[in-house]
Amino acid sequence: MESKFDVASIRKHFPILEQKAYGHPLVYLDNAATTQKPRSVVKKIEEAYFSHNANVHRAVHLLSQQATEAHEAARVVVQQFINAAEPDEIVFTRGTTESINLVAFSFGEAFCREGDEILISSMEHHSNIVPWQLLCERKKMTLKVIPIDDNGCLLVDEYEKLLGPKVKLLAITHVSNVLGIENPIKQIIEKAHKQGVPVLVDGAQAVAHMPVDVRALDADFYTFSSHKVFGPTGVGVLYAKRSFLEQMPPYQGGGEMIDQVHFEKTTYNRIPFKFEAGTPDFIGTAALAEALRFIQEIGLDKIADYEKQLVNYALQELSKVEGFQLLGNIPERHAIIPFQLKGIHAYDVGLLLDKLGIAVRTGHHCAQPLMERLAVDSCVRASFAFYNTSSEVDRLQAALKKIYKMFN
Amino acid sequence: MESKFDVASIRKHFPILEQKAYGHPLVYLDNAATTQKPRSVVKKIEEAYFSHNANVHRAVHLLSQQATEAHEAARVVVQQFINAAEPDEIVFTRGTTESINLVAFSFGEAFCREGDEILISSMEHHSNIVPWQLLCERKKMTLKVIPIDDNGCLLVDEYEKLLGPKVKLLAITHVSNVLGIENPIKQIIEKAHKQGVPVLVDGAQAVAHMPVDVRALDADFYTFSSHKVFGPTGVGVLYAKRSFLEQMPPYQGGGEMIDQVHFEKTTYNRIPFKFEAGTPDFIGTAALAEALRFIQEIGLDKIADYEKQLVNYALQELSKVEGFQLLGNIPERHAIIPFQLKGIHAYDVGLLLDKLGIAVRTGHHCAQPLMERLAVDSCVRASFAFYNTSSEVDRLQAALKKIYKMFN
Amino acid sequence: MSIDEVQDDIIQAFDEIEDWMDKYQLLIDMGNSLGPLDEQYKKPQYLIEGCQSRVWIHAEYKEGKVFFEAESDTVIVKGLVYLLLKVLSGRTPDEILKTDLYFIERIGLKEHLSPTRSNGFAAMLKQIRNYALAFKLS
Amino acid sequence: MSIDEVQDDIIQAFDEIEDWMDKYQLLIDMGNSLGPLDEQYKKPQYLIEGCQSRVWIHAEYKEGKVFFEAESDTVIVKGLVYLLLKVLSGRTPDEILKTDLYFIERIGLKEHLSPTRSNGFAAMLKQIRNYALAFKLS
Ligand SMILES: Cc1ncc(COP(=O)(O)O)c(C=O)c1O
Ligand SMILES: Cc1ncc(COP(=O)(O)O)c(C=O)c1O
Repeated sequence: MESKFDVASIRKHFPILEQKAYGHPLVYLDNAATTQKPRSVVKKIEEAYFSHNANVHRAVHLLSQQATEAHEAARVVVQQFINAAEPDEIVFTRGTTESINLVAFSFGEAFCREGDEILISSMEHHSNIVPWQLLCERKKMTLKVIPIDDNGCLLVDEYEKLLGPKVKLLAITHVSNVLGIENPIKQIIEKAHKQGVPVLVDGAQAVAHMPVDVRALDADFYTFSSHKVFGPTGVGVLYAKRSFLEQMPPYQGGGEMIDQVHFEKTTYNRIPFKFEAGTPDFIGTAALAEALRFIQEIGLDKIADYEKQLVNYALQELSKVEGFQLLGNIPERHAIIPFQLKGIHAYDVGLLLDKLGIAVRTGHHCAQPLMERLAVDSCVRASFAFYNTSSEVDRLQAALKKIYKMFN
Repeated sequence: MESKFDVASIRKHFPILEQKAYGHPLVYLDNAATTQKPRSVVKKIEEAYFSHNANVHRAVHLLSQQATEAHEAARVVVQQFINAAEPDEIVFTRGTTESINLVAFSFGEAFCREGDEILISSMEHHSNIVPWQLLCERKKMTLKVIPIDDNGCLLVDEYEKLLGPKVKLLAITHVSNVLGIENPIKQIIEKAHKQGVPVLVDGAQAVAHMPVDVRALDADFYTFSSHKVFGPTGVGVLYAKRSFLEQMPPYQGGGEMIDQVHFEKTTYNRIPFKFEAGTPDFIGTAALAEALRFIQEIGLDKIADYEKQLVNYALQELSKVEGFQLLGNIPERHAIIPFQLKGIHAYDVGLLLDKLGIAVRTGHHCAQPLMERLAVDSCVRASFAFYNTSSEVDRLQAALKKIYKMFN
Repeated sequence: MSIDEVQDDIIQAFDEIEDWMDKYQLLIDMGNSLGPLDEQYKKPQYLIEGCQSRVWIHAEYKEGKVFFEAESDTVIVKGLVYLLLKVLSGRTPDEILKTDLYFIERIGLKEHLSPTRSNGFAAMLKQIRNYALAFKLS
Repeated sequence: MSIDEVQDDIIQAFDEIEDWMDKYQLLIDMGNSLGPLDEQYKKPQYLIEGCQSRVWIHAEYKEGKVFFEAESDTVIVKGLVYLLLKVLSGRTPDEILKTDLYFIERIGLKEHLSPTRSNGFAAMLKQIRNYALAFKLS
């Protein structure tokens, strides 16, 4: 199955995949939590620190010029990666969580008042729930939740009913971090826009697995985390349409985000800098750009194809394991397989998989409301990236068979 | 003068110091903006990515255990570095700026109301001004400013007069990023505490240059940035006394900072996690710990001594340059020399120094109100670290002489 | 048997097993053999909430000795609980408080004591000590 | 002289100088020779605020040609301004708009055109083009 996609040579770029865990070759299937880094990304970090590490913007010296250019070039790489209209629409943050908090605060300040509503869905990650709860508490607003069916699919009819005149923003995930379901974001946005409601898309689980075009989607806000797309920790992206960024007040105050500071009156820098208070993680942004270049060179289309095959193969093989119970019956999954082994606690499964060298995640996956809705306490999540292989799937299958026997 | 302090062998740990700029060996004197990294810090980053990169907390697998242990061990290193009472009092942020914004928001929510006052000083960095302006605007409070004298020294009498009953917090820098003045923080805090006013200390310019003991100072909050203390970009520290962290509401919402999430009611994790929403920069924290270990091994006392000698030597040598005008006449400076060359714009001086391989900063140094108070538009700032040498000072002196001639 | 004799017995039982999975098999079997906790004790006040699993523990003080009963929702944690109770249940508060639980490390399960582990086992151990201290002072 | 002839002259003048500092000496001398701007034009509406330095520029349209006067608070930027006006002042809007200002790169001052430079020079160049466009359309 790996004919067109040379996964063996791709894996060579990821030194960690050669690790062993408890004597077994590591099988890393916790990619939805964080992804591994190609050598070139780490090399970029080293190179940046040792050849042009200097604080960016406003300095006259060479190192700072070079650092600034690398940092701003990274913005252009991100812009092109998601096809934003201009680099000014890319705000660098600390991660998806901070991106969403930024919007919850600044959009909230600009556009929301008592009695208004924010709409989210039942399948959101805590990072796309709690910031809105905090906003709603602060402003005495109401958080409304689009329900899902027993398989985890969004109930589109209910969604349309909830799109009332009080809704100020819809915040929804592109791909569920538990189920791997892709929401029909384009249609969802179309419907929201018909009612004049802007949409924030949480793309944390999407960008590593498929081409994303924020203009084709017509998303008003789109967020993702560098560490989930083969880039470094500590960096995130907020895409927002220029008009929103211009109308929204700043989030944090400090260096970089100002134009003039006086004790009587302070004026702010132009976008995107208005939203980037303090020294940015300019090494991290350059390394993120390198990660995006790396996967673009492989091709997001090819990655999506390969992962689809791999996940389908995994579903087929895992369904042969006695006691294997898939969460949610949906036609297509993006790189994520959530399951339980009948009668065995997910924690026990995860622990024993670990002892067999296989890293998965267990628990509620930062999506407690979704777990409640699906009436499960916890589940095992195997999540894939393009460097995973069918023989790793075979290892997982064999391990699950073994574990099932240990308990039965 | 470098007898006891082996700067030559210290420099070997910093590969970037071997760089050339425009054909000249690089003289990096922009350390107040950001510091260079020893090899061990960058190696730690590489090692972490290639041997135990996995999302921290809550996972059962080996890699995640190792990453979590490294991340939490870093918290202990930071705790010990500033002598905090317990690791739970260390909150990891994105930088000093974010640390201050966090306090401005969460302390503000918990303790401030209309009509209250926040006290800062005239010598603050924008990052310790604008967050308080934003708070005061949001809550209809007043920002009061402790004046300074013509040399930039805090007017202690005026300070005491301003410590009225409406003051809810004093936020003040430990060391000025323009003048290198160290404020008498211990006495300042004592006076504030007598009035029941808690104090936030901006330690961004202190921690790389002297031993800091938050308990000896009795600081309620203390903040600094990793990148200014030889650690990676993208990480910052907020120290706060347990009682404040416990009383303050969360700042950002999302993964990690929650206990239970329900659409009706969400409960928060214990401190410090309550303030750490989203995936932390767990690679960055481990690398910061390595940086702190590195300088602790050399010894902050020794570093302080060496830098004092170096700065005094520089002041002596630079005063021999025709047209050299030092900003502020103070007895002691921490690693920072702000100056002008008579009749020459600071930008021109900085630009030509750059062409001679010497990196300094020019401009308002993110402290416009201070510059206004001192009645200067801009100045040149040469800022030192323990890897700078007296022969670099000589290079600076020669370059300034040359530049002065070019204009006269 | 003294506490340390019980510990040594456990160490020996695990030492005889070479393969990791077989050790865990033993732990699972022990977990499965742990009787269910009386429903009256499956209440919030007896609960130790780990992030990944839950443990309920109840203690009784009889004739100078502390008797524990416990349960968990995961079998592996139940196995750990089984071992712990075997060593500590029916001991005096002083014995419990001064015991060095070396067996956990020796059988290779030290990782479960890490505070970054989230299975509630470390918290349970702390709770056992708290009970012992409370009874001692009562 | 055509625009390009002026550019070539400048290039030649700088080419004859080997040392970087001597090139900057020439720029400084040029900057110092730039006459002061009439005080009436040192007003906010003529100001281009760079982060590090400020430039004031004023344009006049006479007999189909655009005449610029400018000043900066830093001598090196004044030197750059001097060169720019030498090339572009007194030209028709069309000439200004279609000129390829290759001389800046050729004399090694391209870095000043970088948008990440904050001396206001790149913004000033844009402003010159804006003036030309406005006069052309007027
Ligand atoms: C005194 C002072 N405070 C705050 C800051 C802001 O630090 P950062 O940009 O790392 O958030 C700086 C550095 O620029 C500083 O010198
Ligand atoms: C769908 C989704 N949203 C948001 C987040 C939060 O991302 P981060 O922790 O990088 O801020 C995650 C990852 O955990 C996620 O999967």
